[in-house]
Amino acid sequence: MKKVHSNVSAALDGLLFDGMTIMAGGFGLCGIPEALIYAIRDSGVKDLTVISNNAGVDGIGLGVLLETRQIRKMVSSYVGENKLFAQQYLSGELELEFNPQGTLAERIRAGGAGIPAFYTKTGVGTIIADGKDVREFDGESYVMERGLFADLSIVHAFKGDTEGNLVYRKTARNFNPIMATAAKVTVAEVEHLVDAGKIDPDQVHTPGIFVKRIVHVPNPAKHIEQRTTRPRIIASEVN
Amino acid sequence: MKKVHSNVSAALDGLLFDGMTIMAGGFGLCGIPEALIYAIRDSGVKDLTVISNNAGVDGIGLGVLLETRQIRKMVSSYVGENKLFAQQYLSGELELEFNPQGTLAERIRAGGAGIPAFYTKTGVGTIIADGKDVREFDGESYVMERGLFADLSIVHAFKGDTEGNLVYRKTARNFNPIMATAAKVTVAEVEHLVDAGKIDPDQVHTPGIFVKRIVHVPNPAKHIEQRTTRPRIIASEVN
Amino acid sequence: MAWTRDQMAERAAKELRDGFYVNLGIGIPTLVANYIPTGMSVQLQSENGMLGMGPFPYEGEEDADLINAGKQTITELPTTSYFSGADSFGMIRGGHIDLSILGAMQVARNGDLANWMVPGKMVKGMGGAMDLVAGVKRVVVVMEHEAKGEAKLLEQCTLPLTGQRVTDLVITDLGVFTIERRGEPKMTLIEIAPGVSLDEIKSKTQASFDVAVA
Amino acid sequence: MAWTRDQMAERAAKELRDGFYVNLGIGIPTLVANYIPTGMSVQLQSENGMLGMGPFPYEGEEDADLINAGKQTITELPTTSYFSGADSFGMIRGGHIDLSILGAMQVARNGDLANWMVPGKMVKGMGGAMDLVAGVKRVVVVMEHEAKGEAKLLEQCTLPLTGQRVTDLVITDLGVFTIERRGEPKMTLIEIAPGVSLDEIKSKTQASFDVAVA
Repeated sequence: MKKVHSNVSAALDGLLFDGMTIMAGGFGLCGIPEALIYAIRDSGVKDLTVISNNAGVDGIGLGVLLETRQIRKMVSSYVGENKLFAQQYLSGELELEFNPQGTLAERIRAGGAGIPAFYTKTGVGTIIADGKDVREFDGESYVMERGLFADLSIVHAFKGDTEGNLVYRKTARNFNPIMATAAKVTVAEVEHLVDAGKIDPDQVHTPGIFVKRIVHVPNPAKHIEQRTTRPRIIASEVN
Repeated sequence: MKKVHSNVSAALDGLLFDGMTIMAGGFGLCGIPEALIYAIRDSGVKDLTVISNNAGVDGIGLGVLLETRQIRKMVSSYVGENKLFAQQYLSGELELEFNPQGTLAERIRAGGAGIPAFYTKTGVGTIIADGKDVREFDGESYVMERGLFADLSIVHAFKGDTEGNLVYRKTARNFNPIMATAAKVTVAEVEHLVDAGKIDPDQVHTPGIFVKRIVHVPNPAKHIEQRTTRPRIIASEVN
Repeated sequence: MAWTRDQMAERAAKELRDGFYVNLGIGIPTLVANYIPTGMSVQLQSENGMLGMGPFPYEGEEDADLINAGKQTITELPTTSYFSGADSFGMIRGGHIDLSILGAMQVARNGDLANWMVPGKMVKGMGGAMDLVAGVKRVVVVMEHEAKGEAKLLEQCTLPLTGQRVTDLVITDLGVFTIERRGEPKMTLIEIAPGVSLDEIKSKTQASFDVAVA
Repeated sequence: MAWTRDQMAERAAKELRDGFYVNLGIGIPTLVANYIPTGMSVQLQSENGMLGMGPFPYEGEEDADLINAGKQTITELPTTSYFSGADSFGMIRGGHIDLSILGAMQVARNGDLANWMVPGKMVKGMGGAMDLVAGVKRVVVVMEHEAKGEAKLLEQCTLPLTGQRVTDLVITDLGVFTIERRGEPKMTLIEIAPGVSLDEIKSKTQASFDVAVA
């Protein structure tokens, strides 16, 4: 059972079909499976429902699938960074379902863990609860939300082994580990690919069972949306 | 805000009261917060409801709180290893609530994550579903289970830092990280106590926010319930 | 001649496929690990929080922090990962485990399974059994055909259930049965142990079943 | 004279307590980090999956894998831990964060809060705001008292809500109000910015409020 594929299109071979639902990891442009997104673009698959916290920015990440109009619907919590998104949404080309970020995360986690529905305080008394079951527990109102499960999840990890065990780096972890659990097939792109046994089993973030295919994408370009820095106050003194 | 306490009784000081609910980590005798259990015994607190996957064995772990009759009720998935347990249960001294192990784990995880209730397939059509809401989703039946939240959780970790960040070792992880999230106060005993910054932040299993108090218990006795081994086939040849 | 425990385990091992993630129950199911075909990648899950379970340790190398769901000392493999109880049962309940092989007290023609409780006797608890039968993709039962002369394959279980319509295959010392989990209840005998007669199986099986032995 | 943005942040920092875990929203709330009293341990949570958020990096030391919820490059601290989005919002929803300081478009006398959507305008989404106001133990709003001459403290919000009865304290450039989240709606002015008159506040506040200025 070989999980390692030699390139991103091989890693997606046979998995893509029009109208499918894809989860894509990442928060903003941090920890996005960019090489796999480009392979999806190149495949030409269309009418996609994409579940992702954000929708990339113009020309980067999921933004490229908006450019090519391969996405029919987004399920997200925040899409503010994308002009093309706004255009397509306002023109009615693109459908959009907003989820509170924590509800989105929990729906994904639930889908992966066999939980068809759960209750949360988030969104009670707001339009997010419209049409949903609201129920009281111990005197508080909660809204019922459903689990999410996709045809395919694409995730980005810092390190992976040949068994599919994954390790994420810093805040590039975000939605990746939960999405890895919540699809029929999960494909992971990893910056570093190592042999099974090279990752400390206590430090595996995503157990290999969740990863059906893995592809090595060394030295990926990483994008920064808001480059914020502080002055080196004593720089003039030490230089 | 000092989280580190010098000994187990100091770490529990002011937290114990009769009739309280305590979660205790561990699976069998693996990863149990044994020193904290002994401190609870020594405190004399009684009428406890204890949520723990198992109930220790006679004379070890939660078994000692059965001996002293400090436990009024256990919420567990399996209690087979304890003769005293059987006696007290059959005589009506001890109340018992069985939960399927995965339902127990998920109820704890839900309690810690602000989820008051969720649906699961586990137990549908069995006595576990008696008196509980059963609901269909997509043609399948699921039973509703409630989140659990305790007054106190006691957990055992391999390593902890002064901020309360915890790392567990091998299968001694088990219920410890979820219980750490599901109580008003969590107290952790750790085999190795290090300064904040000495644990790789990518490898923290339990973020410090969940741990209010921490106590260093070096070189704890560890118990093995079923010592199973295999023969060294070629031992006679190499020695 | 009826199959031995080891032969039953060997037969159960034929249900394994390359790349499978499998959870083995206590007893005969544990023996299945000895019959994983060479070259086949099968990872064993232990519901206390481990994937990639290795064999028992050499004497003197036991680690109290490394046990399986039966509380036995075990070892790790290059593929191993550890996780919490919630993540472990998320894996199970979420349908990520391909196969569960476990024992049973009773199995009904419709796939109902009972293996955790005998009313009137001290009940030890269901542990992870209810989650496994409800969540794992395919459930294979390995058990003796009878218990003290009482049939275990029944029209309906008389013991409290572990799960409703959860059994796909039953391997006993006398033969192998498939069960339909959906639609009309249907149990089919598909293999007979060498030297065992169909009449013997019929006489020891309370459930009605079809016969489709190759 | 009304408080400046920095003075509002400084006032908000008085709500911090030693040992608090705090989530700061974008805008003025972010400035609160500059006013954490020396010697006080306050850990900042970033809902994208980080606890123990450090300051912006020095130029040239930005790490694309290390950003906050506003997608800004940040740094880590000795206390830092990283976790998934599900764990992050489990922390938030589960009531483990002591304090959330965030901006708002409108706050009602009963604590209703609106800060994510203006009908007819392009909606960017609520991000984590709904989870934060519903889940965090104490919610402090920091905002301008008016927006383009329109009152923001109202009898009832006119914009779609982010959360119902979720606000504990409102700090504006003119003063500070407490709000009761339970029972009868009640808003109380407890502080007035230096040089601001009660009459000015009354004229710029649509919500009725009690006055209990020390």
